Amino acid sequence: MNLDFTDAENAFREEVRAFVREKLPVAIRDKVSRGLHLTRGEHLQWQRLLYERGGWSGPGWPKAFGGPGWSPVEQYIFEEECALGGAPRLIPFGMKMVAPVIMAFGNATQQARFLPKILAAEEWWCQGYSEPGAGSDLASLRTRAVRKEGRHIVNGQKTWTTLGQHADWIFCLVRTDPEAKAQRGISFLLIDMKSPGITVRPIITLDGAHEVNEIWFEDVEVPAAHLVGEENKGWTCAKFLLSHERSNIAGIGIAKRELARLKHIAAAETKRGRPLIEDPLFAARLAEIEIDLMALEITNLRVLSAEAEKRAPGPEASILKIKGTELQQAISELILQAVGPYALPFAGAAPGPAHAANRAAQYLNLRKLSIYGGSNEIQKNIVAQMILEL
Amino acid sequence: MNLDFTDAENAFREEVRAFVREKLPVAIRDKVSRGLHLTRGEHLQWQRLLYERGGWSGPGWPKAFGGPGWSPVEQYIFEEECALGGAPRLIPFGMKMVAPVIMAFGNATQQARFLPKILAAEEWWCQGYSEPGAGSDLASLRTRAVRKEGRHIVNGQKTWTTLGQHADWIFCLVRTDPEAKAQRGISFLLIDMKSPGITVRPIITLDGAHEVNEIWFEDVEVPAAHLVGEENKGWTCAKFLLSHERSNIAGIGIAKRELARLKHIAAAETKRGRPLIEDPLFAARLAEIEIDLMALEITNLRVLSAEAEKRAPGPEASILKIKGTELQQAISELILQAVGPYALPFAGAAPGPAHAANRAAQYLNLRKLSIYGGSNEIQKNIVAQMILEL
Amino acid sequence: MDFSLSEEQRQLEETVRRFMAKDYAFEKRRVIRDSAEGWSREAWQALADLGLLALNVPEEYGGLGAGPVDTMVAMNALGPGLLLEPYLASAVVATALLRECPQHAGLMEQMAAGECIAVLAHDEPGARGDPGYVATRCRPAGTDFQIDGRKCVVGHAAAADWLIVSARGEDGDIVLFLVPLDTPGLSLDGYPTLDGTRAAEVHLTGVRLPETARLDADREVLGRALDIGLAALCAEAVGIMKAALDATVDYLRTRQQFGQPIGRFQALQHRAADMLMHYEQAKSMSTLAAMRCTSKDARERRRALSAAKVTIGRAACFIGQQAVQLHGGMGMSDELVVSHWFKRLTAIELMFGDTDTHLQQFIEISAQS
Amino acid sequence: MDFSLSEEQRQLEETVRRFMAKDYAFEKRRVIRDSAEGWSREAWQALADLGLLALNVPEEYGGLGAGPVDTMVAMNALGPGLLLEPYLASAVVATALLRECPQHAGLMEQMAAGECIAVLAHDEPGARGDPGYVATRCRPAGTDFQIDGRKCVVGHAAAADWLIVSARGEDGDIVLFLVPLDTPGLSLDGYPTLDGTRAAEVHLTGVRLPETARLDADREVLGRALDIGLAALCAEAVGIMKAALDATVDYLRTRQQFGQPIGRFQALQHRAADMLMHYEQAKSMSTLAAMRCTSKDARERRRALSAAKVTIGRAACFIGQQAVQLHGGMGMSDELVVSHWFKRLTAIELMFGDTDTHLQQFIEISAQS
Repeated sequence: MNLDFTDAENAFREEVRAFVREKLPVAIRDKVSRGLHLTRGEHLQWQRLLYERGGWSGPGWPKAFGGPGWSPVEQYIFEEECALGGAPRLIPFGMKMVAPVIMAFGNATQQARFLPKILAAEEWWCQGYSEPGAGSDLASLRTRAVRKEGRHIVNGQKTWTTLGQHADWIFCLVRTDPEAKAQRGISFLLIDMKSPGITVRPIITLDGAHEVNEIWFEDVEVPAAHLVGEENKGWTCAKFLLSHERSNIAGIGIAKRELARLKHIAAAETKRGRPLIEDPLFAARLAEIEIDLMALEITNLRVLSAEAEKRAPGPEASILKIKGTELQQAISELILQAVGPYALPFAGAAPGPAHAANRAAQYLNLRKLSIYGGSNEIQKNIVAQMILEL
Repeated sequence: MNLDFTDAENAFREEVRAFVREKLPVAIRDKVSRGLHLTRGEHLQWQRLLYERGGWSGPGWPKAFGGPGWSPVEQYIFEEECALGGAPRLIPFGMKMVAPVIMAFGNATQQARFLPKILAAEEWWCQGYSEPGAGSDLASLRTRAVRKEGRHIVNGQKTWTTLGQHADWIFCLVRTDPEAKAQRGISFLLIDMKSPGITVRPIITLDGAHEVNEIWFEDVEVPAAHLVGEENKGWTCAKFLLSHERSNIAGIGIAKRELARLKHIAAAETKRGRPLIEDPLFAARLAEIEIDLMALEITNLRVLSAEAEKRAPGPEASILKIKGTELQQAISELILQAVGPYALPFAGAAPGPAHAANRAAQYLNLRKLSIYGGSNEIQKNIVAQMILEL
Repeated sequence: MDFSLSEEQRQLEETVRRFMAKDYAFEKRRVIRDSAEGWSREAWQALADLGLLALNVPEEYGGLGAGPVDTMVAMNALGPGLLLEPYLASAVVATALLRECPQHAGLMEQMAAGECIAVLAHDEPGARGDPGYVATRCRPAGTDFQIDGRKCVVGHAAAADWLIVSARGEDGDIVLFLVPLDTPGLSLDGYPTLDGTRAAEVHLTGVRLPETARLDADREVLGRALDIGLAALCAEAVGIMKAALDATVDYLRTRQQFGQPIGRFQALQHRAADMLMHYEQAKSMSTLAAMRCTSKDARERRRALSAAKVTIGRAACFIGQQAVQLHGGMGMSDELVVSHWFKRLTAIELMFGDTDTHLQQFIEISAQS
Repeated sequence: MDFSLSEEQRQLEETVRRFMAKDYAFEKRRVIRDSAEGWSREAWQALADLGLLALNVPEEYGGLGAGPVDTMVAMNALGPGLLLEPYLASAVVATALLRECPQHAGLMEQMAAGECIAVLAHDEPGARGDPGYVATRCRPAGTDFQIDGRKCVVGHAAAADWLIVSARGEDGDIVLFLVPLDTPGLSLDGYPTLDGTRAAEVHLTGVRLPETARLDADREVLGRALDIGLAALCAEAVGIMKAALDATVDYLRTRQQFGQPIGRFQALQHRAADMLMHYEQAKSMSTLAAMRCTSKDARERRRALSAAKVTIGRAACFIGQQAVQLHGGMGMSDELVVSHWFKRLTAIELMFGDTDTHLQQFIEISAQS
């Protein structure tokens, strides 16, 4: 038993750290540090820099598809160092979601057509899973595709589509057999966002951001070549995807970065003439979070290590999702408290200290963490039923 | 709107306080203050003193049956002052449980036979509700009674019977119609504990106490006269009883007394050379409890006040039960922390300060609060389904 | 002991409720919020016409001379509609201050009529809920006073005709001045706040004021007005919590997943039960705050108010977060009112001293004997 | 990074597990607990025969020279059986102390063989988890030392042949003495503790000891031994928590109410999930504690250990309470082992400094740079 990283892993960490320090554009780092949303161009700029470094834009990708072929621990180190260095989160929809599905279930033509452009950040993908009536309960989705002359004609609506306004492609779960029940009769389609009949409508969230969208499909034609896997067997892809998107789900790197920010703010703010960080009650709340994060980091490494040994990765990721999102939310809440009344100015106003700007919007925005990607309630169901077998 | 008690209520409070101060035997007060279990005789002694004061042993009883005919607010004041004055909790099984059932559903003969002896503390009652297979789910009980020559022959087992070892009588829910489903076919019987065929077996609990029992019935003969209400309609009595036992369920008086004890201990104990009560973290934990108790006291009075105006009392009692038991448990937990390592000595050992003796046993014992009388999980079901109509 | 409302209070509640439902619906509020001023003179006048602005004005000055329970009733009913106008700031806090200063009876009458608005500018950077923290300086300048300093996150400052500015005199005492908004040397730097209202940084640079601008009010009077404001804020929060709870329960009843209403899932039932318990405890403490906020016993008053703010802060956080959580993605949307309730509850937590500040105050007051 | 156990560690785990299952079943433990001594020399000898008492003894003194991970493995497996014998006190803490004092190699060999037991008597009334709090006095008396003081809640004191007593010398330093139990002036006042073990107050009145009784160990050595003990205690707790979690999940699967296993109720499923998450976090921190408890970097070591005790204290409280709660009435019964796990977990929370003490230590250590 050994909790230390190997020399090779430490060297790798240094390599990533140096890369982020040298290559991450200052403007992007600054926006991330202020909790601001990046433009499409900024996201792509960073992904391309990673791509040029040797396929680092696909940290989970095998070498066969142009990725770096990293172990789970290396991927963990990479994502942690990116977060600590102030890099933006990699947009997961292409790289972490649709790509593994195309690798596993797509044919050679699909792999050749789509994968290189995902890795090279030439095409932006978004996700067509949730529907107004099907959130956690994906099996009840109603967007339908009818086969007609070698094409699928798609009608319906997807929602909560993150950054769909930037997307070139969307991968969709659609119902292809209206008679089949629940998970059966669903197919996995790749759809060009420029197809006639697609409408993207912004959803403005409580923080005032345009991060999610409704996507409407009206007689949208999809070539048969863009069906992944077998027709009516899309649930296999869906399940596969759901388990793959969960790597690095705990967000340890981001939590560490935000905890450091919290400490920085609490050292700068004063309460009764002393640094807030020395207030015993505040210090205790902070320490509780810090200790929980220490524990979660080790729990995460334990899961990774089991994964590396090819033992079950699976439902343990739900624990990481619950605890990781709770911690990120708790940190953002304590940041709000640390900032105090200057957390109230909103929508870009920054009359207080620089560290106060945008913190309320960030707190509000992060409420999504316990809702999306399978709500934390659903994750607890998974823990109880899949791990504890209740 | 007025949060103050009326002059008459304040005078009543003084009257109760003076009575407790003068009449409560010192030995009993002392045992209560040390968290020790009283003997049968000590319980009865206090109840008789109350009885002699004018039926105060039945604070919820109407004058027609010899009780004091108090309003809900007066009952609240009475129980609070008894608790604050260090009096033991009145054993509820006769006075608060079976008596209201006999008043509402019993015939005149039953009322004349049983009620006076309950009020005068001449007969001790216990409760035969729970069974090994029927805890929260009372409707699944299996103790059965077969009618034979004007008698019921009872066979089966009851469990968790509090202080059954002291009891002269037990009231039981028994299944009289084995064909009927769930709540139907159940009857409410009064059974003499001296009847042949009854065996009482102690259950020792985690604190080492003998407070609960198993009661076994083997061909126990119960005269037909001891059936309350109609045969097979016992569920009506059961539901009625469950709602009546819930007066003063929040235990505000006890919580206040124990909170005062906690403060006393925390003022006497030291941490790093200062009184523990001045430790900022400990003080915060204590204040959180104290504030929650302030709120619950008002919530309780709001419920009482609605009850007095004949508006719905009902399911709101579940809120009082949950919050009240959580508070009592939280106080006992903080007492344990305040006492520190001297909380470890057990089973009467008291090598540390006097205030440390028996505190661990009390903490352990109070875990029952969230389990019995309808577990707190069941109470939350009631809140969700009966109040929120989910 | 009597928790019932009087007939007048019931009517007041009904009046406010009807006004908010009819004339201040959520879509109308959105239009007002997005307007240049961010509040509506028309709505303000409507509140005046209903007598609501006169509620806290003593009868001798033409008001209704109502008490804190009436204010509680009004704030409770105003809460769910998320009023953007300075009711709390002007009609409660500033009025509570001015009514102790008889020389300003005329101003109060104008305020009651909706003709002018006054707002307290007291908080400063670094105060963090400590009402005694005032770094703004006041010194004699001939027969005038000169004020220099900065007030932060002053709600509704730009809507006000008058600011009531606190400053520290050379003797260390806190003094209050009534300052017209167009006074030379006074400048505002306005911005929106997270709850959709507007606030401003108030800069005072060499502001000259005559002796008559000085209020006949000391730190005690200021403290009492703030306490009345805090009790009213608690009542507003309770009104919002009730609305958020009701909407969430309603959503749980109707939203279907896995073939049944999600309100059938026990974990969500228990969460809703926890929300209700937070709400009931908060309501109890809001009632206590209303009953005690005018108490002459300062220790009892401050203890009750700090306890109330702790309870309400906790409840606001839990109910706000869970209302969003249980609404799922819909709870995150700007389109539904639930996220706006959450934002106002979040703002309330940070106002008048946050939860931990009041927890510590409660500990300190309790330790005094 | 490697979380796997070595082949030897797996064997050690299996050995302990088999011994506890076969020779230390719950009913057997009850008999031992209720015996006059409250522990079993036979079981102790069996542990010696298995080599477990030699685990922490360096190889040069005839031991196995194992490290803290091996101790973690052993404590983990010992935990669920609720061993009544002084394994932690003698075979871990006292051994960790003595192995830094080469002059006592002989004693260690005897301890490894199960022939004698040594126990640290360090805590005093008022210490409250502060390892530096020692009021027991030591002063020169001719060529001897005289010790006066009181040690409190000394676990297994009556079972020991030797006590290792800490005292404060006249120069203010902490010194340690090896004191035979039959030394004149040393008296025990024994009692049972809530976890079923025995402890005693140790009174030292004019105890005279020769220079040779003094250990070549200072406060640092004591601190290191206590840290090794704390890491072992954490591992014991983790073993108990796992057992309590498994038993609870099993009960949820089998206990029927309302026509189905209660484990089908979502609120109970989520509670069990919360228990599992507490357990996983505790296990992670126990691992960290084992890896860091012998670290030479005192700051890193103390920080990791305090964080571990906080995590394990929280988890022990939650899992212990919920194991009882989810067992319903059965959880309250002395007959089932679940209540005994709960009691041991409760005791562990109070030992080696409670949760808040370590939270505060974590804050202080973290603030040092």
